[in-house]
Amino acid sequence: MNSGTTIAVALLLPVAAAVSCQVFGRLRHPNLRDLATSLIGVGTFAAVWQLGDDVLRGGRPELVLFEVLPGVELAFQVEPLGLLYGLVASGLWIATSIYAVGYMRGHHERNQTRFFTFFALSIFAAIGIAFARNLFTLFLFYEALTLLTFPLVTHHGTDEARRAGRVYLGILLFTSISFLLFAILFTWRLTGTVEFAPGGILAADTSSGMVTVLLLLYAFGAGKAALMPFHRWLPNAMVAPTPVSALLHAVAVVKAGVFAILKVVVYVFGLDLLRGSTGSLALMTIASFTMLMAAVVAIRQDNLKARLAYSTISQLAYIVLGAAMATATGILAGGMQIAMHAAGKITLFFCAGAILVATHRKKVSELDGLGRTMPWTFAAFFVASLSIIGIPPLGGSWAKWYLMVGALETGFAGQAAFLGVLMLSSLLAVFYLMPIVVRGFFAAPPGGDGGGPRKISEAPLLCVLPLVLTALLSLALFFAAPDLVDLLRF
Amino acid sequence: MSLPEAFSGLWAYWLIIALMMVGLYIVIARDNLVKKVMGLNIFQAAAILFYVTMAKVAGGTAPIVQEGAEHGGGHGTAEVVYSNPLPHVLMLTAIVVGVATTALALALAVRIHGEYGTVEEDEAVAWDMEHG
Amino acid sequence: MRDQIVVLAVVLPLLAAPACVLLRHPRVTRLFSLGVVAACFAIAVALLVEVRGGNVISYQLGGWPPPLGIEYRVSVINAYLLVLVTAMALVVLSFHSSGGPHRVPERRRHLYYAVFLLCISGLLGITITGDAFNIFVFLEISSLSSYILVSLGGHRRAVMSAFYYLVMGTIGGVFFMLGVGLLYQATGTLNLRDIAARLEPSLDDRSTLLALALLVVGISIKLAVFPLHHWLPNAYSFAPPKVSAFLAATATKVSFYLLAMILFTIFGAPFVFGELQLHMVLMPLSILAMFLASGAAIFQTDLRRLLAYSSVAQIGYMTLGLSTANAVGLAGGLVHLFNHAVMKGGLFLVVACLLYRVGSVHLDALAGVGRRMPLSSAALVVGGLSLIGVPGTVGFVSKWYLVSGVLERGWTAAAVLILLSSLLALVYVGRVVEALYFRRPAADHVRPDLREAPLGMLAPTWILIAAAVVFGLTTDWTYGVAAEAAELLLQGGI
Amino acid sequence: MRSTSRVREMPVLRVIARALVPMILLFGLYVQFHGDFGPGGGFQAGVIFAAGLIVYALIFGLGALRRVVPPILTERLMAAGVLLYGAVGVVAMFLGGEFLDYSALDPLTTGHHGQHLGIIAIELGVGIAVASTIMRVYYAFVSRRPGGAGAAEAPGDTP
Repeated sequence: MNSGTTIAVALLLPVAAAVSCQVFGRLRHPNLRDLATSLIGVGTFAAVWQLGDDVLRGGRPELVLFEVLPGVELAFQVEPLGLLYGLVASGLWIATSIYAVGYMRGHHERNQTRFFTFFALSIFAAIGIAFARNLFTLFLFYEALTLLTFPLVTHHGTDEARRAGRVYLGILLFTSISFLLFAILFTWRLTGTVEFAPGGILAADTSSGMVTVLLLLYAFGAGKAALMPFHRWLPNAMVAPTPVSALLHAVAVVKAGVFAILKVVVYVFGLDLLRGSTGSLALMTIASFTMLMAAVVAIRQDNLKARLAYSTISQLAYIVLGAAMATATGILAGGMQIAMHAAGKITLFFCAGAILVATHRKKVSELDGLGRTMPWTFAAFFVASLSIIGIPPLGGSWAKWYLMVGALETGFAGQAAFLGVLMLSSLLAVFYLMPIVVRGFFAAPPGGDGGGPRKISEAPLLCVLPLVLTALLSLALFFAAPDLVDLLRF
Repeated sequence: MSLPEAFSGLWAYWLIIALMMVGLYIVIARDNLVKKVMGLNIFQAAAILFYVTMAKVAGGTAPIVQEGAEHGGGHGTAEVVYSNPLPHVLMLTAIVVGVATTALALALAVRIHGEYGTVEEDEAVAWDMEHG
Repeated sequence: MRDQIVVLAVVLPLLAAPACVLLRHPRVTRLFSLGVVAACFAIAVALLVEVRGGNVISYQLGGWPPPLGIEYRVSVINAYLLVLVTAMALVVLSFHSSGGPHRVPERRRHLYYAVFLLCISGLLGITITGDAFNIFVFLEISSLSSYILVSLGGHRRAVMSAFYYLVMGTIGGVFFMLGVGLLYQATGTLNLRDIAARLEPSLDDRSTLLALALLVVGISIKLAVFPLHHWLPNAYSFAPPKVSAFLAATATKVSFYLLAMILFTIFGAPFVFGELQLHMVLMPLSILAMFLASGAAIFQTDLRRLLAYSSVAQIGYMTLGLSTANAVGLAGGLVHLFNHAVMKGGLFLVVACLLYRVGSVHLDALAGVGRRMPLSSAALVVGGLSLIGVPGTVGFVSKWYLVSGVLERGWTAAAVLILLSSLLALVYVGRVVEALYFRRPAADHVRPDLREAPLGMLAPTWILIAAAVVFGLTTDWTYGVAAEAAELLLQGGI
Repeated sequence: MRSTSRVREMPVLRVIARALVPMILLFGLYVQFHGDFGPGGGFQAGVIFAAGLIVYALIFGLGALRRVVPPILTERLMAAGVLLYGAVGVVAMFLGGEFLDYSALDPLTTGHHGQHLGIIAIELGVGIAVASTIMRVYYAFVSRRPGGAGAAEAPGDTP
């Protein structure tokens, strides 16, 4: 199988999953439907994995479909960042589809067929984003991802869900159309091309003001990156069923935003053009601000999923910060954080969902003592929290490490300040994540008898298994760091 | 061009403009739909007059082949000056269009009368406001 | 003999109309007109293939050479419009439901087809003829027949709208006629190319300026350029939806062609946009149209009115493309002709489907219809996405080139405004989608017997909606042709 | 309505109309066929012809006119007139000329014979179409049922 075909397979398998969902859903075979989705998920991951060999050897597999506009093709190309994002999205899709079966059934959700169909289609869009060879293809799938996840966000059809859906669609389309599309068109106007190219496509003599404006347009245009003040859609999207929050709003959708920023920094601007520029400094400042503000807000959230959402906003800003540094280390850190945060945050969401299914509790303040009845869930939560905070030997620590190293390479006068921001942010992460674990394990459960051993009543096995696996993945990623460094060498 | 000149030399244009404005005013100001149609007719007539005045050649006669001139040729009658026939022909078409427009407009007015029981625009609008 | 097909494109429907009157039988006339329109479509496609790459076909009516005789002239821009009009006519005519509540009683159905054919031949005639007064005649043929078609809407306000449309249209027509007369006075010819060659427009020449003003205003009324658009929302929302689909997709497009032809071919871009600076008027008006009409669309509770206001806004996009007067922007405006025709035509056909089953397209009545009529509703969603300009649809292609053209002109603010205005489209499309899928029907609107529209209606609808996606992904025959046409216009050719 | 019926009973009018209507019709025909040489032609002739018939209807009542020219006939003639016009053009195309190229109608002679032939046929078509259209318009307005529900109802279709 040549690599072009493999790309096509990786793209088409999720579509096939969507079709099979519809077919089996119509035939009323939910078991077959869910089995097929999971198996196809494995297939997709395998296809993306297979592309990895080629990329590691320096190859850039390509698939050109056709010319959409003169000079603008619908084309795909696998490069390291895209490969990483593709692997994360497709790999965690497997875990999520297993988890979703347990969750959706355990929680007696309606419209499951529609749910799984759009879920698969969203993965299709995410992989399209990952492998996009030019800004047009990226934008096409970026918008598709927004629209395809909309039915998932409004899944419950309640007034609250519809309102959240409106905010979701409104902010994401607003930013993408008025900023991202504008930036793309402006780039096209300046350079006559929208292709990603190593070293960037903008001319080296582009004025500093223009670079700053364009960079900010791209950064805010990728509204999925949830940079403040365009972050409100993410907490709103939490009305969706938890598997959606887990995969899409911790992995696929939000990572699409930061991934787009990384790609643009590396392949449109080029690191050389950006390094040490005003734009870089401006974006770093915005990212730092978002990082701290979101963390502070997260501490004050009582709703577990909302707290995790703000934590996501904060953690995404790490990636933007890495991209904004425009140094090889910064990009490496950003890429790593994509993988590390994905594994950590999806575990946290899985845990939140498992708690909801088992106990119908949504608030942090209601979690007292639950750790003793749900030990696996809370253990996983603990491990993932450590990864997010950045404590070895968990994956997250590498990303933080390289970010700090990168912050000292930027060459700005006050670069040490960014180091301080990173440390402070990690400290805040301790404050918003650890109390949950502490409450779970050490607080007395409400209703009297404190200390006695209680019966273990975990969520369904299909829920618990994936979250344990992803927690272990966080651990494993710590040791896989050399491979990632190898892959993301710019 | 001085003001008196503008009036004396271009009086036909002034007439046409006046006629047009009269027609347009009726269309805008009258609520009666039939009167609106009449205004429209006057408006059109002004345009037709414009073409006709344009066709007039000083000292020219009707563009009909004269007695004695060779039929179909017209080479031997160089001293006869004709008015330009083309605008007249065009206006024939324009008149047909005008007739068709008028007929259609009146037909619509009749149907409006059937639907609303009136051909006064303000009354019909009021009716719509009331009945949605 | 090969060139004879040029004139056949106009003559066929023109003669088929009286033939329909003689045939009388409703089904026979329907099939007959369908056949005629299909033949016209074939001719149009053949012509487009023929003239791509710079060929021009000239046909002399009655054997009189121009400028004396009337010349029919087909270049790439004419052929583009011909294909657009005939294709839309074909789809709309094939849109058919048997046994539904027809507005036109069966014994007069043949007259409906006759009028429809007259409208088509009028539109084709405007496009194809190279004679200024001939344009006026065809303009009035198409206008008169469209007044009749609008008046068939059933609701009493349809007749009122048709009357209002007639008054506005006639005023526009007379303005046009006067403009042509002034041009004739100045140049002594009616042949468009001849006028263009002889006319030396200058700012000092008052009669030429007056001619330009009359022509532009006259056509702007027919095109519904903001703020001369007041007839359009009523006409489109009370006309039978099939007719709205056809008129929205063709009539305004042909008027747009006329406007472009007058500005670029007859007066020439250097005069109109160089000396006269017409874009200083046209550009702000276009942007106002985009915002105010889209804003008005947001507050409509009737789907037809919503789409009608959106049409006014979309015309703003086209005229904005015109006012850039550069190759990319003009091509963007021209490609939007086709793109908007496809999506708005498709959307109005969806309206027809919904109206047929639900009986009303008020947003309240549409609550929860998405589940009962999945295919119609999905068509509405796809069409709506195209209106917003989501990538992968035709709306995106238009926007891409319009913004590029505007940026090339250096109007950065206008480019931002174009993008912002498409967010208004997001709001009004969002309202419809929300009603269809996420609202529960009110108690008195619950319709358990509601079914999907019949195939005869769905198939043409989906052809247009599918075209809105296909031509959003492959643009050789839309943008390719539009770019050639824009090139031709900028050179002052036709 | 009363005034109309009184007009109809006036003997002077009836007698004069009886004499005048044929003259008007004849004049219409004259204008029609003279249009080839001088001022005139199908359009004017058609209007005059129709005017004659409308005068007839005004004096002798709508029923009388219906007997002479049934409404359905006007609809058909309207179409037939246009078709005749178009047919000339199409025939010219088949004979190798352009649309409406009358010279092609008579390929044997090179002169104006074909032109004559063409003009006569065309003008005839125009005349028929115009006359029947005007009558049709007249019918449409005059035979409305009062009260309006069937407004603009075509009389040819009322039972």
